[in-house]
Amino acid sequence: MWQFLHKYGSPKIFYFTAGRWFRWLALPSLCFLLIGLVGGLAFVPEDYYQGEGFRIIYIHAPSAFLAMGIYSMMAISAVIFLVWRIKVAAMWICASAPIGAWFSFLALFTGAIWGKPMWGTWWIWDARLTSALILFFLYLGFIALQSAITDRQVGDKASAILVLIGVVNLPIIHYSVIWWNTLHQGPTISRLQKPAMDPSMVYPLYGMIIGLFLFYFCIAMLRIRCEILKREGRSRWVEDLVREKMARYRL
Amino acid sequence: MMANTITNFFHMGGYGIYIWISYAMGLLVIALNLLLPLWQHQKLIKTISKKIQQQRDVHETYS
Amino acid sequence: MALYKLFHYELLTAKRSLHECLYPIMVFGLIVTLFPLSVSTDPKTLSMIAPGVVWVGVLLACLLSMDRLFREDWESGFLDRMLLSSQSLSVLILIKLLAHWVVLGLPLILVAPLLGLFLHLTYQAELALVVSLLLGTPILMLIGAMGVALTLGLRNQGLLLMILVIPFFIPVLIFGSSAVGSANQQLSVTGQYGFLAGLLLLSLCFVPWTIAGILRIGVAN
Amino acid sequence: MQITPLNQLRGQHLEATLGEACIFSNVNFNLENGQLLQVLGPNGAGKTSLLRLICGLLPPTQGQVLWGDAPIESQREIYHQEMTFIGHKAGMRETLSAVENLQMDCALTGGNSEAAIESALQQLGLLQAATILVRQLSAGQRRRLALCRLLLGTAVLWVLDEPFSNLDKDASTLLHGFIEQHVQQGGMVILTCHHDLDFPHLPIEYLRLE
Repeated sequence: MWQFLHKYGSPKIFYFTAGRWFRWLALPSLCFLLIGLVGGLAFVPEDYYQGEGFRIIYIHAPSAFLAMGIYSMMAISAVIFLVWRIKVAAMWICASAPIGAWFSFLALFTGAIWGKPMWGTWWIWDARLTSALILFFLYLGFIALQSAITDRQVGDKASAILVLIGVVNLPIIHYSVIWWNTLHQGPTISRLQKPAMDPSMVYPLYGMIIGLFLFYFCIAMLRIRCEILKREGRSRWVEDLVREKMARYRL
Repeated sequence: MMANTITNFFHMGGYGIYIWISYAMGLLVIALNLLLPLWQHQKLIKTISKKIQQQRDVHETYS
Repeated sequence: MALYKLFHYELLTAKRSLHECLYPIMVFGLIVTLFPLSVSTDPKTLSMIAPGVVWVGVLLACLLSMDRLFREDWESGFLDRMLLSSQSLSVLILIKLLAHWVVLGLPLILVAPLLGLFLHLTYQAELALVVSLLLGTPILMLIGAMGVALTLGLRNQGLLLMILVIPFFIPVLIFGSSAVGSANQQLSVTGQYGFLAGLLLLSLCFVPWTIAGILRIGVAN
Repeated sequence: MQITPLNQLRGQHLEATLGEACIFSNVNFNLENGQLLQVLGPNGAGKTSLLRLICGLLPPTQGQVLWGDAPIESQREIYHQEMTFIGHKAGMRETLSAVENLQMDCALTGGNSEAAIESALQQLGLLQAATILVRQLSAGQRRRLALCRLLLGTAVLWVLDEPFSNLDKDASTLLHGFIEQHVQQGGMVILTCHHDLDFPHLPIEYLRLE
């Protein structure tokens, strides 16, 4: 396992493997997304309570789930980076942060839109929506620190530690928000919980979740390639690569 | 028959506007996330190649 | 013995510039006086929003006073001596935070009941306010100190500190203000105290060690 | 000042980067008791970073610093007990007086003796300025106060970053004497300096950074 980590750990090799993984994962993620989207929109019968409006769940729930998943993956790679000093793990963290921010924004946006037809207001202080909002601020805070520290060496370690602090605090925030919600909201059934769905409604949901996770991996690969170019801009192999690209481009 | 299934598909029992806005935002986020890194990758390649170009010119003028 | 002397000198340094420890109180007072002016002055609504107002005031006052924690030591080079002392770094940081809490946290807690009167808090609520602040402000200061260590020496450190740290204040704010709120309505508050005490213990044992780790990675260069 | 038996400080192919630029790489040195190491190099060659790296303030991107035979990261408390670092900045609290600052230094390094502080201040001629706040001291006096710390501890290794900067005539001769005495008694000194030092009967090693 050790050589494997270090072999892939060097940015030079990882640049090309990332390209291969992107090409390899792009197709499956596209078809899973299609299954989820088309299934959710066309083939699933309408919900008894909410009519057609519930179809927004096929965008809202997977993206909220993905935002949470990305943060925990960032925490895992932060541990890998701090313990084994693998530079690619640091690049993985700062590559996946913007993606996580985008998808938690999407979860908030669709959650708000879903509120309008169902409860008549654009924003409801529901437990899951509020913790999604706080997760969004965590992502923004992370990106702010990441871009504020110019020294790459210190910046990576500081952001890895910030991710670990965040991951320790996330469950605390999540459960205190749920506790706070039951205090103020009273025992209304929170429609945003995944409502009990019969199997025919569920398969597009899983399709979307798997599709989005695969999509996240593809985009993380792309962003890591940009990170590697940004950081290794001066090294020899990058110049050769660019020279070769320039030559081919001129042809 | 075909026509009204299309219209009610878009009408979505009165909630059409909300569903399509959220799906449109979903597709927008996915497209943006796909295009931004590709565009940034090209930009990085261009800046590095411009830098190599300058180094080559400087090298030629002096040697 | 050496640790006690260190604590003594920390307090002495703060005593030499004692007027600085009034700033958080003034900020806290100003924030609290804003709300009756902007929301409404009738006692019922005021006492309803009072817990949140007081707690947000304390939270912001603590955050604004955190900036001073490592700044002089970092600029004067004293932080390097702390890093190179043969005492363990997390104990030194704990002492520094304790001194910082005593100098800046306690005055806030003493002033809070007075400002609670502005917002028509009942007697039990004032008591609950003091107890929840006694448990809550150390947590705020510990988490704030982590943010300060992460953003040491960066440009516009104050703003960055707020962006990083306020999400982590939310559990403390929730349980603190609900403690005062339910005391205001004569409900039992032991649950909220329990949670705040638990958070305090959790952060007391993890945060100094984390701050030592953060300072060790060369943030201060 | 009792000198513990055979200490050894070794640096093995050290490399440090600040931001993107790699300041120096593959730097090796070896220092034993009774030796003086002078780090030479133009401005910006990374002399200060090397000293900070040796003290453990700056983590190296490659290589390691060994005290005895273990890296310094694994024996921080022991290593810092044996070492004193005086950087560019005096590292004194502005709102404390000279004596209080030195007492705080004793608290930090574990030693505590009033007599040592008295004699240190006296030797460096700061006795009459002992109770004034550091804020009101001149830059030279602050430098002298920083140098007092050398006399307080029982550290074997002195790491001095341009100790002779803004010191007046007799302060530099004083410092000159302290260093000579320390090295002759088996201590170890690493320092950076712009003008070349004349220690006639001391073995000086030079470490050049391009």
